[in-house]
Amino acid sequence: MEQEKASLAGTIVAWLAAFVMFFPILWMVITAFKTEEQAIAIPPLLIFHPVLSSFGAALAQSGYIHFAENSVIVSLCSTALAVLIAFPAAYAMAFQPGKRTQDLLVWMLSTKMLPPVGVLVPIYLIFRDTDLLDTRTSLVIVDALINLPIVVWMLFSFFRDIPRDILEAAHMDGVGPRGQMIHLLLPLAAPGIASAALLAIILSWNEAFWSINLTAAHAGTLATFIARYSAPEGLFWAKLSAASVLAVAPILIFGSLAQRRMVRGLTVGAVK
Amino acid sequence: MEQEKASLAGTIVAWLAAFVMFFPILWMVITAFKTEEQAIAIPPLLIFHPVLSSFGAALAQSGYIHFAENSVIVSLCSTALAVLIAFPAAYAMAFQPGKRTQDLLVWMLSTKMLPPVGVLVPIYLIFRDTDLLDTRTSLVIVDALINLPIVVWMLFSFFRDIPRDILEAAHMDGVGPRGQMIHLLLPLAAPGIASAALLAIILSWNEAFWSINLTAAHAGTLATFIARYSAPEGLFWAKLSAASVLAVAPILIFGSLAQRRMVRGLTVGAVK
Amino acid sequence: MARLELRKVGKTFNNFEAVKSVDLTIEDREFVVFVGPSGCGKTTLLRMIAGLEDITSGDLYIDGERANAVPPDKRGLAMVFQSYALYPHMTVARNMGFALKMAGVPKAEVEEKVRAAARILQLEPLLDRRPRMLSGGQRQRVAIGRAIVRNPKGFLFDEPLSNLDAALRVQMRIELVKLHQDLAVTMIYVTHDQVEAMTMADRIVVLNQGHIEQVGTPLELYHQPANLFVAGFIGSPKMNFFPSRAVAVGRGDATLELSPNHALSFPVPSGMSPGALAPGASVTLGLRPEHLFLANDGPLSGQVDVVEHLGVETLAYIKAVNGEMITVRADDLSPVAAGDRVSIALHPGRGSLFDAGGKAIFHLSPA
Amino acid sequence: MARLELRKVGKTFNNFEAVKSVDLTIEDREFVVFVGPSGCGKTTLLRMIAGLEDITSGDLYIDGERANAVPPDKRGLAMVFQSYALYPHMTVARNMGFALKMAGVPKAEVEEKVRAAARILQLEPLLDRRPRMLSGGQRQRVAIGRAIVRNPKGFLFDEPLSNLDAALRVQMRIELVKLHQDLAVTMIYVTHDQVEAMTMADRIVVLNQGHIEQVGTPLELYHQPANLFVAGFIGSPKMNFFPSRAVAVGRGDATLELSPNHALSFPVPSGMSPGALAPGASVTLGLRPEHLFLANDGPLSGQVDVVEHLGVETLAYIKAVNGEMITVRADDLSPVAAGDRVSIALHPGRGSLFDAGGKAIFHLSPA
Repeated sequence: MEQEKASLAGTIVAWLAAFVMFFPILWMVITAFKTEEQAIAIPPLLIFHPVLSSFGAALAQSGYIHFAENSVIVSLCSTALAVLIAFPAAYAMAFQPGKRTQDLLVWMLSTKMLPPVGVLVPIYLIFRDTDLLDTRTSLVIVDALINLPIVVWMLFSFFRDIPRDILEAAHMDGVGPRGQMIHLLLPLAAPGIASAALLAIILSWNEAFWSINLTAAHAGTLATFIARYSAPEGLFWAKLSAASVLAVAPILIFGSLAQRRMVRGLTVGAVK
Repeated sequence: MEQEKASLAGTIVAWLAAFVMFFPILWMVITAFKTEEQAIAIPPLLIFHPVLSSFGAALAQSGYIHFAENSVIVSLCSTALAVLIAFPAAYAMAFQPGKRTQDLLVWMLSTKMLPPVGVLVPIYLIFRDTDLLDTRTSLVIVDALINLPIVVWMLFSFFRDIPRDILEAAHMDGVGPRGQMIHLLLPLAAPGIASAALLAIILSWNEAFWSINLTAAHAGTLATFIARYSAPEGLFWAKLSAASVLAVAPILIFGSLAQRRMVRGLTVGAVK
Repeated sequence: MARLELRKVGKTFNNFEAVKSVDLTIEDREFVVFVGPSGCGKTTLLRMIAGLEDITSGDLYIDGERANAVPPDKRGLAMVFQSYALYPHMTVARNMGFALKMAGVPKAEVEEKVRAAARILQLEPLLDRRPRMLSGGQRQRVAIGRAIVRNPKGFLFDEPLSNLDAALRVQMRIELVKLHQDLAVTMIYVTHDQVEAMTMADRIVVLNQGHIEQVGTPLELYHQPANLFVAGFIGSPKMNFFPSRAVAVGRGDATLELSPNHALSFPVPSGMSPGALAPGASVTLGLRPEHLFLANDGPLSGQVDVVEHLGVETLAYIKAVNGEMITVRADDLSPVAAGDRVSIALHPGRGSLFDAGGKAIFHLSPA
Repeated sequence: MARLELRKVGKTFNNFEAVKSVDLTIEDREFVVFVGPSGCGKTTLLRMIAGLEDITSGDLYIDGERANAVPPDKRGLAMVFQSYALYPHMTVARNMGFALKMAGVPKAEVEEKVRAAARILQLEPLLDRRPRMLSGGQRQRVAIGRAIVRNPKGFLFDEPLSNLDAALRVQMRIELVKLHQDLAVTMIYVTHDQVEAMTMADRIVVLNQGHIEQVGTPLELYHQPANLFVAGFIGSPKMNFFPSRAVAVGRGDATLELSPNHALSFPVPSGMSPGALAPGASVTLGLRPEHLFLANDGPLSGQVDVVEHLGVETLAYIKAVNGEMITVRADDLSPVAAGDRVSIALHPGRGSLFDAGGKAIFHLSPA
């Protein structure tokens, strides 16, 4: 009764918040299908005849395919790199924790607390000196490092959910660390690894700051595609919206396919 | 034996990764204490006489204090707003889950999967039309919405760790939902709430994309302070490094004070 | 005063009938134990009485007043949870006084009541501790203390001893029985452990798949189980069941065929109605391990499979000729050993007979 | 063949001595149970034998060879974990065959061995299921099956039944004893439950605070406990302890003063060495509940506090005149009720006497 009333209020708050967060996306998609005149009409038009002209204009201007290709390659490679480094690191921290394991985890996570803008200068200089500016390699490295703490932390959490008894049973069964990793940890933490990888792919795809600052025409991702979008003349809101939709669409589709699996991995844990 | 060797390797990987992530920060701090000539010397100088001139130059150029003040206000207010909304939402989702609770959580988290650049246009238009461009209010709202899914998810996780029995016992004791929130959930989830709030403050402080795009001179945060930094003439790496150190320093100090409590909250859970 | 009446009380979760139309009256000051296997609905029934679950159908009366819609804290009942459900951030004293404080009772009065309850439960030295600094048994006591402080007219216990070790469980169940004698209030106690039910209850309610199988005193259930379920559930080791066929039914005894060519003569009480046992009927003979003894010459025989020495008694698990396992309780000096071929006799005048549907036909009791 | 010898085996964790210089020999094909309260070091000792913990000091010999540095899988021992520790992503068959597969045994041979073990444990219909689809008892069986398949010379069990309910526990402990008879291998079994120890063991090792209190057969421990700890730990309900003073020691009996003005004459075995019991010594008289009975006229008396009816027997908890609680075991027909004033007599020739340090002076056993 009282209990239910209180949580009804909470539920309403949650749905409202979700809607507010979702609203801009909705508006953007709607705007992309308007003409430039409709886009700036006040009050905003809710009923109109959708046109595709803005998409055509956005695609015509710049190499969408090229940017999309960069996005795919960078997000997949950086994720692979991050998982490859994180797997043994998380294994060591979860199953043979030393006195400094907690410190190490804290340190890794605390690098996430640095404003990226704060380390732009040294990173830029390093890549300039190594001739990696405007290459996919630079973005792969940066994105992998950015996501590494999260991936390590997630894998660590999933590994910690695996009962130690199971590894000890394998030990009694004559299975060494390699066998344990391959035959037990990998399959048991698979949902967790998948979640972590999906998250890393999405974060890397959406990463705009480093893409914009470290790349130019050659290695730019879809994030830079929008950022660099400029209309030759006149009104451009509808075209910009269309360009944004084009940049967002692949990861939105990918994300909506993957989200259940990802969120399940995030909220339920590995072996339950 | 074998077991230990395998995890030694993992531990080394973890420490190496942590060092690589930490290295740019180290370089930046060192560079900030160099002269411009030393900063571009090849090979890089490791031994030199530190100078403070770059800091002086960086502080002289633009209103550091003003930007810092904006950063403090925006990150604190946006965090407060996010926690205030998230608390009842997480309460409802954790203790009176409906059929759609899982969907709601998925939806909230999936808004994090959108590239910010994709919704820049509509957000920009909304704030332009409401005359909120270049105000702290706009940044507070945006940062609160950005952090809301994470805060809701963290609070939800912490609440879920609180045994339902305890709330039922309170119910038997004649304590209603308000009393339960105030006397039980608030104190029991306090470490969790603190963790979530600290994380939100840090994320909000470090947020650069929206600050740069939604603010100008008036409401800019320290992230924009660096982004807008420009040297009047000649070499500027050392000065830029100094400006970056100045922007990062407050949150680094705050973060290092708060990190143990935060990571404990993140890794251990609420009531154990 | 707390007299509870359940009239056709039922509970349905998403089309699953957890409790099916339960009729039960619990008298004031009675100690009633709900016992049954997991999933039998005993905890759901308790939670409906507490008010933590809505009652789907039927009526609950507390002291004559319908209580279906009365909120939990207004029913005058206190609950002790299986997990203890102590407030982890409060001291023992604050845990115990929380309900009173919330109800606006003056601080001095709260303190006095907490102190009084702590005295009963010997918790006085622990009043300033946090729950996590207490042992399992101490937490259990605090949970009971928290209930006592509210001065309820009835206590509801949900498997309160299941997290304690064996020795402490024995001790706590004695303390709970004494507490019941001292406080003189109604207590309802849920457990899956038939030993707890037997040792603590004034009356036991045996539940199975959401309905009541039998209600009775511990010794009634032990000596006169209403059906095979109760007979098998109450008592450890289990009652031996011998599926058999009534070959001939006489005035004072009946002949039961346990397996082809293996008949047994079994006494029949004189008061049995003539139609209750017909020749040719499928029946089950139920004999508890203490209704049997090892003898030089008995109607049953087999080879000893396992012998358990418990000090005060010896249990022999014997594989009968037809492959069935028979449990026999012997005294502590019995020289029986695994592998022995033994012969088993029946103590006269003990045992039960059940019909094909599992319902008891009659019980033989010692005079 | 698996004969284990522990010579002064000890284990220290961060300055905490979990196991203190344990000397123990376990013969081939013996069923030995390590029992003790939590924290007594029993699991640590088992894990050292398994090879999952390093041995800090002392030596472990398996079949005469020093095994301290031998890796766990080379010791020829298989372990069954408390949590079962099944591989959750593998079917029952793959769980059981995993060790052999990893060792490179040909597939057909693995399958055959798995099938053979499954037959013993009646797991054949479950071979294709995943662990999560099994009940607790079935998981337990799979864990045992996984151990059997490796054909070890010894089994190590770490509280394997503690996650099962009471009825299943009784059944599984019989099955384990039968398994031991069938396989004829050494088994070491760790438990905190003295009933499991009593019913399953050939020999019981009672551990307390890292050292061995006593090693013996179940009935030795029950009837001749070496000290107060063992006397109190083995047997349920607990042995009654009467702290007293030896007032006079004669040839055939001694006079014990239980409390001022309350003396008791107690028989002394003729074989006792003269110096073992001196007049004036502080001693503790230990009498199990079945060593006492309710009589019209007995040396002890008190008021019945709680009566537990277990069907086959009745336990009376009696508050003695001096405030101590006395437990008396009576038969199932005893008419005793709470509140009765009763008199308690001693069965002659039963009971134990312990000295001031807790060590047993003598035990009286039935002829």
